[in-house]
Amino acid sequence: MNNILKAKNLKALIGIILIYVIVQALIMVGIVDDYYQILLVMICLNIILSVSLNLITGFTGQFSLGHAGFMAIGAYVCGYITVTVEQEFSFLIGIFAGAIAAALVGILIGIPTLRLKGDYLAIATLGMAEIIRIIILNVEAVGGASGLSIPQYANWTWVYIFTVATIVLIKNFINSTHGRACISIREDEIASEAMGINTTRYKVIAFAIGAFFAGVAGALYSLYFYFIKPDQFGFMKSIDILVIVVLGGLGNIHGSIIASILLATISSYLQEYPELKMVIYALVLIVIMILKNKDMTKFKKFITEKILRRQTAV
Amino acid sequence: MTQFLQQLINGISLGSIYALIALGYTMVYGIIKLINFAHGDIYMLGAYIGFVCITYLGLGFVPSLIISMILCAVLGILIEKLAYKPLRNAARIAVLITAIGVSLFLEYGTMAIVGPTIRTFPQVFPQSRFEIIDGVVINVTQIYILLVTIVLMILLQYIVRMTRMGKAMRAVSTDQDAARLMGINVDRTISFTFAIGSALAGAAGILVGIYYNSIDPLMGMIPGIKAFVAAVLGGIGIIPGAMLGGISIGVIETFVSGYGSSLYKDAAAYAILILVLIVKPSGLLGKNVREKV
Amino acid sequence: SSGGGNGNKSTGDTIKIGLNYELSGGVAAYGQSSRDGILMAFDEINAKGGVLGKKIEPVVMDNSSKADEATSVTTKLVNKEKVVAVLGPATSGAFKATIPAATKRKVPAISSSATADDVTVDKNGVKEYAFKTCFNDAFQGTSMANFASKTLNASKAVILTDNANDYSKGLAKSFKETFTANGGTIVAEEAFVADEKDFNAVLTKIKGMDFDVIYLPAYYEEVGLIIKQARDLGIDKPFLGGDGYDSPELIKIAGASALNNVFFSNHYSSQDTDAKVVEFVENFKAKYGKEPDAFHALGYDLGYFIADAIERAGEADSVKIKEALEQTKDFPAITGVLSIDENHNPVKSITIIELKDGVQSVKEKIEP
Amino acid sequence: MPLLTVKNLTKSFGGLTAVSNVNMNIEKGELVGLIGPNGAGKTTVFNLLTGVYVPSSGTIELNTKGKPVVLNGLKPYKITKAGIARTFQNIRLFKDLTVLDNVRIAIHHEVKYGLVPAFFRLPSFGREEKEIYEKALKLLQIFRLDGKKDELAKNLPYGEQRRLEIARALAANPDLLLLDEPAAGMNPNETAELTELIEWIRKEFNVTILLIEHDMSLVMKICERIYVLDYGMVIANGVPEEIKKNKRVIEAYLGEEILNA
Amino acid sequence: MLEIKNINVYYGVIHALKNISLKVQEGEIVTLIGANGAGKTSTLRTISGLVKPSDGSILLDGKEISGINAQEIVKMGISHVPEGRRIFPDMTVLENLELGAFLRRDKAEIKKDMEKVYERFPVLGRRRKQLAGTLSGGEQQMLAMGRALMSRPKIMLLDEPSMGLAPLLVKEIFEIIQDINSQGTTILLVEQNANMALSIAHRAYVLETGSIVLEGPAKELAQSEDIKKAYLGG
Ligand SMILES: Nc1ncnc2c1ncn2[C@@H]1O[C@H](COP(=O)(O)OP(=O)(O)OP(=O)(O)O)[C@@H](O)[C@H]1O
Ligand SMILES: Nc1ncnc2c1ncn2[C@@H]1O[C@H](COP(=O)(O)OP(=O)(O)OP(=O)(O)O)[C@@H](O)[C@H]1O
Ligand SMILES: [Mg+2]
Ligand SMILES: [Mg+2]
Repeated sequence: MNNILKAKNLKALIGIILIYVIVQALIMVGIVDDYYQILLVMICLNIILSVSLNLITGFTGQFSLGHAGFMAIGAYVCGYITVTVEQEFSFLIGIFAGAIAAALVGILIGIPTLRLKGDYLAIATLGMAEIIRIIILNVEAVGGASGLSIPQYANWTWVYIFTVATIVLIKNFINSTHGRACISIREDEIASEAMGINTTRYKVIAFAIGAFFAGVAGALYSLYFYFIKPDQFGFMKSIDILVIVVLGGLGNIHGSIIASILLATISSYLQEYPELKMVIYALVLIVIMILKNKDMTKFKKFITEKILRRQTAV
Repeated sequence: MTQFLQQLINGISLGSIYALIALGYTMVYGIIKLINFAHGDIYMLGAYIGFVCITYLGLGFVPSLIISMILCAVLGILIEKLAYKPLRNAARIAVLITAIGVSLFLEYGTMAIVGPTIRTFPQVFPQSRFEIIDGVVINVTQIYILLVTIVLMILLQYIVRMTRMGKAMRAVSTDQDAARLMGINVDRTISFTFAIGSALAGAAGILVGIYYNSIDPLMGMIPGIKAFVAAVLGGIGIIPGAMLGGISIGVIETFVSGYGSSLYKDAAAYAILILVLIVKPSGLLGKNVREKV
Repeated sequence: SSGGGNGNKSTGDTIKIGLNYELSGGVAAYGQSSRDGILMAFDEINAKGGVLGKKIEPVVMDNSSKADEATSVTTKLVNKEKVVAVLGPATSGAFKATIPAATKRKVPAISSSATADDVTVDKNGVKEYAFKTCFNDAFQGTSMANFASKTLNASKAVILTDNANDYSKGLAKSFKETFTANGGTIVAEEAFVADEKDFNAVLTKIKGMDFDVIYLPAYYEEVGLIIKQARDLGIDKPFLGGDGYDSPELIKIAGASALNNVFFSNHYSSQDTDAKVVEFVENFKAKYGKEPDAFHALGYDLGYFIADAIERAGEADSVKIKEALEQTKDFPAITGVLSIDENHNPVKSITIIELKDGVQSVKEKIEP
Repeated sequence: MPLLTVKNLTKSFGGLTAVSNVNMNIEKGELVGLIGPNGAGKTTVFNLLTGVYVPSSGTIELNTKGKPVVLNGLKPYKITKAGIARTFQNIRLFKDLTVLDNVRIAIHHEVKYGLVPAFFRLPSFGREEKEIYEKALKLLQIFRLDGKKDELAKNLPYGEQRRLEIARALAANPDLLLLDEPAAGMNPNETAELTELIEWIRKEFNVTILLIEHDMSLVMKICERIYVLDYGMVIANGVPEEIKKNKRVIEAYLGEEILNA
Repeated sequence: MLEIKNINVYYGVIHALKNISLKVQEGEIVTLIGANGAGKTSTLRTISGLVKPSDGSILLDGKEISGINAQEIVKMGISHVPEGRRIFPDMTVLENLELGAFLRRDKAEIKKDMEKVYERFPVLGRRRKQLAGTLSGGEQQMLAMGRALMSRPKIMLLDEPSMGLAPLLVKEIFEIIQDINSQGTTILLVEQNANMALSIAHRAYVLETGSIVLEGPAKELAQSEDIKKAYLGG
């Protein structure tokens, strides 16, 4: 078993490095220009956000509509530190400070609210994110409504490193006994508790880890896009992340990655159709959701009828 | 004291608007457990339909109201059939995402047709206001809205509790298959629910359009969320809860603005919501059912 | 193509100009209005033969009212579309977020409505490729504060701002500084958040205070509702504001009877009898079927403004255009004659407009 | 000293007293039945023992290592750690997880490695995961489920789901195992098989078992002692022979004397 | 009266019913026995229209009913007491019974039928106003049967009515089934408790992994050694 794991790990490692080398080469020859780099960074940030939300909502089953709130904390704490400290690599301190601050807030808010179920939890987390945003809006030290400008420290390489780290760490977590404990809460909270799992603790852990990486994404966002404003972290941002998670599949990390790429690509194409952009986006969303639900059973039936039958014939 | 009374009136009238929208929200939720994000946008369309009726067709208030309610009901049924029905057996969160899609579609579809700028509603009611006691004023439209909300709440409660259709709705809400076995047409019942919920949104749209006399394609977003919050605060799925939740949010916001800082009124409303949920996890009027094991 | 670079040149038979606007999302109304104004100007210019003998080819993209998308759009416009200038976004935050991308490519970015004082300058000095054609927030706030103290003899003011809006907060800040410097007191600073419709709570609170004027720097959507609701509650003190009031919708929302004792600072008056203004208003109505608001007018001017700079640059070369922009002197816009100062801000006169039963009249004109 | 001592256990829901003044002792190694009419409060007793409900009054003591631990008011997971595991009246497996994972989750509380080794796959992670895997596999082999370890629990036939639920409960290493109607929905043949399995488990795992069941063929055959509940109260307690003949039990529950079950 | 011909049912990839055919004559009690997952519930759900067969036909009094919606099938006289009772827990006993008569408009007759149900199940009569969810298991089973009777069915489909019931109640339920049958309602009964089912049924079918493997008079099957070995624990 261990050997298989290692072979798989090696393959993944080669893949990760290969992607980086290829992109870097394309940047060098100018095929990937500034614009594509922004697109890549957006995709990576969405991956971090959706994978971390997937841990909370997809794996642990806690419906959260407040991910943008954690992102905001990461972005602002990091931005503020980077601007005030102004030393080389202060931005790295900023990223970790932002992530830890987000995780702390996650724990603080998670302990009382995670008793709530389903839609009630969703609305409580939405409220929490709004409270965070409103507080930031009123803190003049970080610019309030007019926003905060930050030197651009992060580049595509940094963002890529953090994205890979996020995916690897969260995957490792999920495939451990702690991850299984989280998943069991999603499956059946009562049974999970009866099997000896401290469900409150694991919900808070999942929430904190999710918040931590949302904080990382927020921090990187502030460092790459060098300008942050409270309204970038509103309710719709949380929804955007949730859309990616559901589109890619709850509890499916690869799905989140693919959906991040897909949605970023779609919306970059749509920039050129300003008037109908959102209408098309909305339609695409509805149609994908319907097809996703519908064709699965048909698809499976197709496989059994066409492929399995063929097997028996052979 | 004068100021306190005036603020109370302000709070109740703002709250009755939230309640009016929350009624439809809660009703749809109560039956199919769907947070219908598009509800706020149907409210917006209700306002636009009313606007067209009054401004371009020159109709009076009552016919405009009826047309708006009917068209919204039809639209509600259509949305349900096209977007939600194919997902009847899907995970609830998937339907939620579809509802968000529908919401965006309505918002930006409307924007593509009428443009993003606001339109102003003509004055249909006389702009009269009473001075109840010295310095405390109340607007006629405010009274209308409050009355309409109360009447609709009672009517809805009657429909759901007393009528045959209401029984069917409740049966469908607990167990669709069992309801089918009773001979209940589940699809029709759900359509009916959407029709009523959307008609309510339409009514709300036109009333609020008249009250504030400015409408725009994104006007449904914030009241939609506030109404949702109100419904949850009162206990989602419970009709009087929507009323209670709506009025509470309105009064909280008003008093926080009036006596504290208006900067934190939304934050205060959310904070109170969270506090209430921590004490009563299923809202003010919600029953605290623990799953029977 | 080479990254970074020495600016973009239009070598074909058209001149590409990028438009990066808020066409969807929360402030789509401002973005779409600006775009309509600009496109109208371009149409007129192209109809008259274009610039340097070439037609202007606008490349319009949507930034969804999001700052990061705005960055991405400008990057796309300067790198992929190779435009020689980017117009927009309309709001200060989004505009700020695009400037580094434009600067890196040496392409000028110009906004006709990003009013924040610091969009074109920061602590490192003037941003080489950023320009704006609208007032600084400070200029409007100061002018109105002086008007309040000197013309209206007010000594006590209430400030009511849109807390989520940096334009509103910027104006309020400078109003407060000047008003208190003039010896006045700020009785209270209240706030609301855009997109609300019910302001009775905060107005009831204000009603109970002792003051001479209310300074309400905000956009007409909220201003209309606030003034209407204030008058309904029995507040009849003067309302003062800025160019955000300038829209034909204001009178429809608030109702003519509420719009008395209202003053605001503006670039021009749409009731102006100046032939150019009259012609613009008429052409606009013919084209779009409605009356223009401030964003339309400012956008329209921006269209001519960039064309003028290209003409003077003598070549559709972004670096040269930037140089020409810096040289702008006494450009005759319909929203007032303007020159560009060393901070890439416009120097133009401000007009104070009074509303009587909703009808505009020029109360004062203040030269910079 | 008994393994489990229940004193004056009471639970009310609003006006209804579902369990009222129940006293119960279970010795180590016993196999005890809990029977009674529908709604008598049997499942509620289980829910009280496992912390799903908090008792209105009374005490529950578990005595595993010579020192009694008071269980009332403890969270379910703590009770599981203290040594009680259960199955549910309506099967509550982790339906969308594999058979293997169902069992591995129940081993969770024995795992010592923390979050950091999990994130970074430190050696302790690998070592312990291997142990968990082997332990789970052994259990599955015992229950003849090892061949299906990678199937989703929901795809197992009903009987195997019941077995998996018991295996999962045993994975939590209990001293006391609570089974709630393990034979429900089984035909007489399957029930007979299950009866044997339960007896065998007791020996093999050295656990004490308390079981609720309406199928008298199973109860009378393997239970050494039986408690009978009616309206939340213990109306009888004794060996099967006594219970079968008890008038009150016959009246309230059995309907007629069962002579040869 | 009810005839099923060669139906097949799939749940996604699972082939749950394979070419099932069976018949129920007027006035009969027919029982369907089989191990867990054999497809008993699926058969009933297919008859009452909750599941659509991929092919085959279902005839009620010679009329094709496969493909018709569940609510229409109720109208035609089939009523289904589902596995797990599926009463409406948040409604009162009375409201549950009213829903049973949802399709009927004859108020007076409904009232009469309701009295009959109360007569047959006196517990329900005493608990009219109680929320159904708070009834005990046996009471809920009675409510489910009473509710099904309210539609005045010609034929009743019962899915494991004795599951989870105390021995006393098991006996009672089977007596009630016989009684309902003797008053003219045809019954198709699915049971795990094969002993009891065979003892009251006229005819029986044995289902194994989706196919019918045996059929015949109930008395005969009860004597069959194979059946005894496989299902009767003997
Ligand atoms: N959470 C709850 N809220 C209200 N009443 C409850 C709750 N849980 C159980 N009850 C009631 O307590 C009583 C005992 O229920 P319990 O489930 O313990 O019965 P039981 O003996 O297990 O019956 P069965 O053999 O039918 O499973 C019943 O009347 C039941 O309705
Ligand atoms: N909704 C469903 N989706 C997928 N598979 C299903 C579904 N319902 C039943 N099945 C499968 O179809 C087969 C037949 O199930 P069915 O419920 O009809 O059996 P049954 O004879 O009633 O069993 P039991 O005695 O357990 O009630 C089983 O393999 C079951 O797992
Ligand atoms: Mg029980
Ligand atoms: Mg079954």
